[in-house]
Amino acid sequence: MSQPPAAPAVPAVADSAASALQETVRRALHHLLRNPMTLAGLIVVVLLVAAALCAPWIATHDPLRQDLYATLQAPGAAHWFGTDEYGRDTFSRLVYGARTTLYIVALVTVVVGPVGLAVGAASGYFGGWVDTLFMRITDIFISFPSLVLALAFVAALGPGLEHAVIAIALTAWPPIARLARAETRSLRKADFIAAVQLQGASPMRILVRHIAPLCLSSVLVRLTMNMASIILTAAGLGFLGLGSQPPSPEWGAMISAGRRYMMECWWLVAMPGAAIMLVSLAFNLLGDGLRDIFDPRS
Amino acid sequence: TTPRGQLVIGMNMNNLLSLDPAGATGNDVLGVVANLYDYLVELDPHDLTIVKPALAEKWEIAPDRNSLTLTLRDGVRFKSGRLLTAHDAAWSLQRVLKLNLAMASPWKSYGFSKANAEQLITAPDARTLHIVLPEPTDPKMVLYTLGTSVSSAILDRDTVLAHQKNGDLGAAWLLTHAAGSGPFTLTEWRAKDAMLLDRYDGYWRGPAKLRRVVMRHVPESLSLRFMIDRGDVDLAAGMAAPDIEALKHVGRVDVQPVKRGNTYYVALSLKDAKYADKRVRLALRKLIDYDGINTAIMPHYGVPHQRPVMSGLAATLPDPGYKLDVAGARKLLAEAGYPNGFRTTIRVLSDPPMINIATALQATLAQAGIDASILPGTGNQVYGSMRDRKFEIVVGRGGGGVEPHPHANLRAMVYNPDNRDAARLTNFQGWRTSFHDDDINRLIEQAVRERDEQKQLAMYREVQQLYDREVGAIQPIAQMVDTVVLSRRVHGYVGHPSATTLLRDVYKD
Amino acid sequence: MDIKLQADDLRVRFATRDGMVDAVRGVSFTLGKEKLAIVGESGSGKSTVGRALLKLHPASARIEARTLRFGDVDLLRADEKQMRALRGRRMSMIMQDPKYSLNPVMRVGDQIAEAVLVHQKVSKAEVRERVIAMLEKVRIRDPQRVYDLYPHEISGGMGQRIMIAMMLIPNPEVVIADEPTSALDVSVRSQVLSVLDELVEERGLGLIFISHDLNLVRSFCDRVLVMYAGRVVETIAAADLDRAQHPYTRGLLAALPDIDVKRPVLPVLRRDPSWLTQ
Amino acid sequence: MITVDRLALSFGDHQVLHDVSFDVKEGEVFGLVGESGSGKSTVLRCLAGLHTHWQGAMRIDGQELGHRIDRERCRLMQMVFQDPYGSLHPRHTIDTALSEPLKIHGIGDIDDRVCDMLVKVGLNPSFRFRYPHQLSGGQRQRVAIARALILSPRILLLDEPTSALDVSVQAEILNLLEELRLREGLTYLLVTHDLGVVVHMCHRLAVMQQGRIVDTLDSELLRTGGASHQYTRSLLAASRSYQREAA
Amino acid sequence: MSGLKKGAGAWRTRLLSTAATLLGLLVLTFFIGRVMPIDPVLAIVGPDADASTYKQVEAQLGLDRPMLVQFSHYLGELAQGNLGTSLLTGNAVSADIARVFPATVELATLAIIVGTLLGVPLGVYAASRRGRLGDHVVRVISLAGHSTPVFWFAMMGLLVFYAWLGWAGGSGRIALAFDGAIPRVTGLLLVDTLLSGNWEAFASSVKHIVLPACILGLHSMAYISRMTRSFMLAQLSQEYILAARVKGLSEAAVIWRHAFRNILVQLLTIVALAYGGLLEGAVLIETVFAWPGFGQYLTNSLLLGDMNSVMGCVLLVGVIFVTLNLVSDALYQVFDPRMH
Ligand SMILES: Nc1ncnc2c1ncn2[C@@H]1O[C@H](COP(=O)(O)OP(=O)(O)OP(=O)(O)O)[C@@H](O)[C@H]1O
Ligand SMILES: Nc1ncnc2c1ncn2[C@@H]1O[C@H](COP(=O)(O)OP(=O)(O)OP(=O)(O)O)[C@@H](O)[C@H]1O
Ligand SMILES: [Mg+2]
Ligand SMILES: [Mg+2]
Repeated sequence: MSQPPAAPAVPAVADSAASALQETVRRALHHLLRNPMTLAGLIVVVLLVAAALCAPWIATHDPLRQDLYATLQAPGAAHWFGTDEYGRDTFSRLVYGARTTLYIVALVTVVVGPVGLAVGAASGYFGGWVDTLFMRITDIFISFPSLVLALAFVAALGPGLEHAVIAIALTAWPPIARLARAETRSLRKADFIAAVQLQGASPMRILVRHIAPLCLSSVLVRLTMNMASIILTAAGLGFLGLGSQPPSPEWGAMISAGRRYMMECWWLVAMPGAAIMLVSLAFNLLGDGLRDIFDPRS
Repeated sequence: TTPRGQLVIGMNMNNLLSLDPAGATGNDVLGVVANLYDYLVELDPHDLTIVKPALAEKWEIAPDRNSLTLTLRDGVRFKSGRLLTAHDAAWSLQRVLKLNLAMASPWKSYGFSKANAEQLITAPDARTLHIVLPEPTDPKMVLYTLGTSVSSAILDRDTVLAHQKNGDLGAAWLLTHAAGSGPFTLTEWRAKDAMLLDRYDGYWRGPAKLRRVVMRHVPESLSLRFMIDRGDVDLAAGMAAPDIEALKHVGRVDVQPVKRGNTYYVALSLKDAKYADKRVRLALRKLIDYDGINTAIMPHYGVPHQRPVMSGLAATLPDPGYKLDVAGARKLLAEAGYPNGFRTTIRVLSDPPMINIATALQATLAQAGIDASILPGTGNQVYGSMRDRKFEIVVGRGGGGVEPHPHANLRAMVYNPDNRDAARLTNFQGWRTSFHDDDINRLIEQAVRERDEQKQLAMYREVQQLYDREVGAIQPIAQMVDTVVLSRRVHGYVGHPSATTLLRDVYKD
Repeated sequence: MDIKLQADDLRVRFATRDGMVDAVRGVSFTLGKEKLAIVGESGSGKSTVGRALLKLHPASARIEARTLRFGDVDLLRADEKQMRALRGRRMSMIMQDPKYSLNPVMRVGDQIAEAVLVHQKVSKAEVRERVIAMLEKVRIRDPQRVYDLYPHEISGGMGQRIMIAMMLIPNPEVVIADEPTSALDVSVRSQVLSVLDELVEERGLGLIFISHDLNLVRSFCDRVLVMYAGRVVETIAAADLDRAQHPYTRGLLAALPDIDVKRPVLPVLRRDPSWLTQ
Repeated sequence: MITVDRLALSFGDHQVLHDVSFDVKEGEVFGLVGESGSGKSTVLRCLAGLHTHWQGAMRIDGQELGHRIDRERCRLMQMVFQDPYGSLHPRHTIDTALSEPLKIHGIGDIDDRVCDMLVKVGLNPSFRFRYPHQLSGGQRQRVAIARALILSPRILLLDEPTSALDVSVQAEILNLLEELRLREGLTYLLVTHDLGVVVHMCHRLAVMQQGRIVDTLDSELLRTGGASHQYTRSLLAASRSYQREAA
Repeated sequence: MSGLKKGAGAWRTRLLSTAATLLGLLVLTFFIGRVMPIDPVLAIVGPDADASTYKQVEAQLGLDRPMLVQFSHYLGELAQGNLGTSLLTGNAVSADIARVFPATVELATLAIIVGTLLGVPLGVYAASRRGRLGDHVVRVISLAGHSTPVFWFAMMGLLVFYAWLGWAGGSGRIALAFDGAIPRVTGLLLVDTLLSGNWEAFASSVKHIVLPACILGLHSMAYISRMTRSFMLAQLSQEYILAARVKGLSEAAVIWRHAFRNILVQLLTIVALAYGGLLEGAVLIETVFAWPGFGQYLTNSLLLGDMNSVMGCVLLVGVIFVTLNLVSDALYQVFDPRMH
């Protein structure tokens, strides 16, 4: 039995504010079930979160515990993924590294999302000199060699993961701002924006309550897709000695330290490398999926 | 594979900045300058205390030990074709002091200055160089400096002055050019890319065996390893330990370690109230896993060593045998009022092995409850903070040691004649760490003036014991080893502990 | 009357996020040399029928029918290659909005020429000549100039005429026009319609005219299929529309505000669930 | 009630409105017809305050209108847009859409007012927490009308409120508008290109062509064939039905 | 007439805003240089210098003067086309950049060609098979390419193609034997070796550039194919695609002649920006392959606090991006009839 198409195309829903949310969740779930790739992405991300939360129970060793007399051991029963140059257990470090990775992801999202959104939306909505000014600033940040900015920032604030991530964020917001601006410019002309203007809403209110939520989905999608390169940039800064500080088990730093041994001890690079790849793959797949969920056109 | 007459050297050339003998810092430049210029004397690479004639045929220390007279050999010509005279030599040394750049510092430590340079360093005739010492010191030291320091290279005065700009004594030009009499000429230098040295056929010792020396910038150790493995590079310097280790088992290449006078150390700042307490310093001394670090990290970078004076000198005491002793350290910390440890920071260069030592140290500190965070940085940042006396712990490398004399180490690492901030004795690690002990200072000053060798030896030994007892701010862990990997086609390469490795006798199959 | 197109019990289903949607549920009709209108409210499946005939549906669509013939071709069995040979050449479709249906970065003349070149090997000069002749036929002034214009440089009415030229130049036997005038002004609308009308007259092709404008259909077409919820509820000669039997058709007619009659309140369509099944 | 006097507007070099003038009496439905691009919507947008760079004068009850939207104007005059799919925020529930104006103007008693309004436009209050995509086009247009009316304005500007809708739904909306007008004593300014709708709804109308008003007449005249202006007659002819000779 | 005037006005605004962007860049860089705790004086005098040497060098470099004085001095020099000298190497910054930049240009150009030639067809293919196996395969490949650390690729490439197979040249731009033998004309070794007519040298430089360029290219391929895919998807859902199908066009013609032509300009913009990114320097690749390029130069200068060099580099990058922006606008003007 199928619904006739012309009959009022309103699915039967229980009528309450909560059910509106329920409906969104239901649609997302539905989409997930039909898209194994998105589902796979989600599973990996969930696993990542789980690993981060339950690290102490999953890890087989203390990730910081050194044993300078048992360094660079190949994977085996005692150390599933071998040990590093300090004799630390790679598997446990990988598990704890999930926390760092998640932290990077969260921090960048928290910084880049709002900044990019605010600059882009304001620029697109007000136009005129606000737009000119903001876009010039964005241009400056875009044409600034990202490494210079990151290096300078890390150099100014001192090395450390937070600073590296903030530095990355500083170089990551301009594309987001441009995206938000483009989106806002097309929304600005929309009738529903004209309608709230006619109701006397202040520009601030329109930006925050009407425009930002609509840009949010594409911004989020874009952010998810950028996650891979953000994790890798963090690794790249680690490569230059500017990322996370030892002994923190950050995957990128693990790779960059492990690369010195990679010819003899493949696991030192392969394991965190695979982890980064898996997670960024997952974020990308999830991002693709989110785009499909959020974008009614597809 | 590389051509026969050429020696191809792969190395990280990031630290090769200035070639000016008056201002060039760093180890890498020593190897270049030694082959572009001549020195008055040379130190035997097998036994540094043996001083051998070079531009100077002979030398004489005045009986009152207050002056040196060197007699220069005749017929040496610069690449410009000019004859090298004692006037060039005197001018070269005066120039260093007049410019007062980085390399003036050994000379200033002997009491020379911009103002007295012309009176004290003189060339009475074309073949005689007369150096009067402004303060009593051990003239041997000065001789060593003449044989090792970049600042002692002899320049072609006229050529340099021809390139002078705004009275800079050719400083700008010499950054990237050379005007000497050494076995090789600088043909091309592309910073951080490649440097070509070509044989100087008019070299007074006879032309070098190699037609050309090519240095190539290969910053990544693994790439260098592949290159030497394939024979595209004859000699690789500054490789990472794992790659050297791997190459040890390759038939075509040899691994040649050269001990240097520098040490890897852990330095504490006594400005910090915690480390002003001797017990805490002692606790930290017990919290270094000397054996573990030397087994797991140091191979190819250094050999175990725990004294402020470099090993191999007559004055050096045997290692005191410090060991990791967490329980002992905890007890000391408790006594000092830190039963639960404290928080601190470790500043360190982000390169191996320094960062590795710091990481290992961090782990052992944690065992005693000390929560240390590591702040990696460039040399500039790490040593900059040290110069400003703004640090808690630094893991670093240094300590004089170019001249094979205990004084060189002690001056750099221990001596601190004025501990006030305003003194800004930034060239002394003693001042940087705010470690100040009158007895030690006095002994160091006396020792270098002492004429009796046995007495001098005894004094230097006493300094080391005092330093041990007073728990000095700097705790050496290992003495630096510079390991080069070279192809078996290369013969006659003798790595110099003072980094002034000479290539004139090197040849290839 | 020779039958060009025959559909019997045509059904189209879409697989969507929310399960299967029946868009067309058993539509049967034949088309000869005539102007057949399909009318009905939005979402009743008019366009879906049109596209099904050309098999232009997305992968998510399932088309079933007892018969679906186009002349001698069994459309149900035709593979993509056969369909390509058919499309444009023998059966073609005029789309609703010229603004979106023309490739924005191609000269309109070239787009028309392409329709010829897909099916025939003709020299460039000859194609151009034919295109210009066709443009003249759809009453475009100065066709030489218009040939080289880009879609954004022409007005909506012109665009729609170009669309018509493009779809008629290979001389198809059947043309499906999906709301060809709804994006146009009333004044331009009649011009476009008359061009279409003339061509149908002249070439004797079968036209399926999809629209929701009953007034228009009444005067323009010969026969009307009235669709409701994916089914044909009534088939009627256009002239007899006023005498329509089905309450849905009548309701639609009644709800139309009329220029000539002023009514205080417009009668509103009351949907009867039984329409879905009858 | 509404007086528009020599209204002119340009976008860049392109002048869109030329000296547009007309009056609308209280309680009247005034139609604005014309072909696409003739400037009908632009006139409405100027009145509403969505364009600010117009010249000329506009008065409501003799009161001069400023160039910017202010609170007072919002409560006096509201607008309903052509496309019901674009005029509701896709992520806001009906409830959010309807209560927002009340919140902005600091009017209390939100729940009751929203429910009353829904009933007034013929929607079941159970629709309150639905999202626009869960509504049909006709239902959305009802919501849009409800939103326009919730601040109790005296004037509604209607920009082709039914042209995106089916005939059957159009009838419902037109009936609703008429009913509301009578009940609340509203004044309408209605833009459309469907002369049928004009005749059905309007008392008087103005015909626009290329940014100018070319004819103003009683809608009765239109029905009875009394339109005299050439352009008006051609519009009328084109919209009656298709005649081959007409083209 | 008025169109012309308007055009000139638009250009003036453009130039002004470009200049503003560049000035902003300089101000920011200058400020960063000052707040950065990297001391160029220290880099020059070394770790063991005493205070008097330090003070003297600081004064010589003018670093003891107020910041505003320093900056206006820099601008003054810049106005005369002088980028200053690198504090550390003593070379003119412009000469340094002229030396390192061509190396990067060469690498980046080859890389972007590889990336585009692979990425665009893959992206188009994926879009045309949306949701099917081919799409997923391309997506996973490109994502994997994007999420693998580039230095890992580089090292593995060196190991396999240089150390084991010997197909590729090792580090550097050319075999050492040719060092100094090729007269420098353009700085692009591929061109210079050709000009010199030395075929062996040319072969050697090709051998050296292929591997790093391919690895960089693979990396940008990932990005380009993703963007191509999404642009194509947007086009393929347009009505005019349906119209093209109605005409009976083959799928290939629909995709390439219709959809692809519509994404061309967007794609060029993306490729141009990716190219700009590559020109900005692929530090990691340059380090692994000892490629004496711009990225390494910039990084080193920065780490040593050599702000004259850094400013010069930043200015160059700024100019590149501004130019790319202008070029991509111009591309729209040329290729998109709607912009005429
Ligand atoms: N690709 C598709 N996927 C899912 N459902 C579809 C698709 N295309 C059409 N439909 C559904 O099929 C039904 C009929 O759509 P169709 O476009 O044929 O209607 P229509 O009569 O042409 O309406 P309109 O007058 O609005 O053009 C609608 O309910 C629509 O939602
Ligand atoms: N924001 C704007 N910028 C530039 N031109 C505009 C703008 N808004 C409208 N126009 C132009 O003004 C003219 C009148 O537009 P308007 O929307 O008022 O026409 P309309 O009569 O409502 O047409 P339709 O029936 O198509 O809605 C058109 O030529 C349009 O292109
Ligand atoms: Mg349709
Ligand atoms: Mg309008």
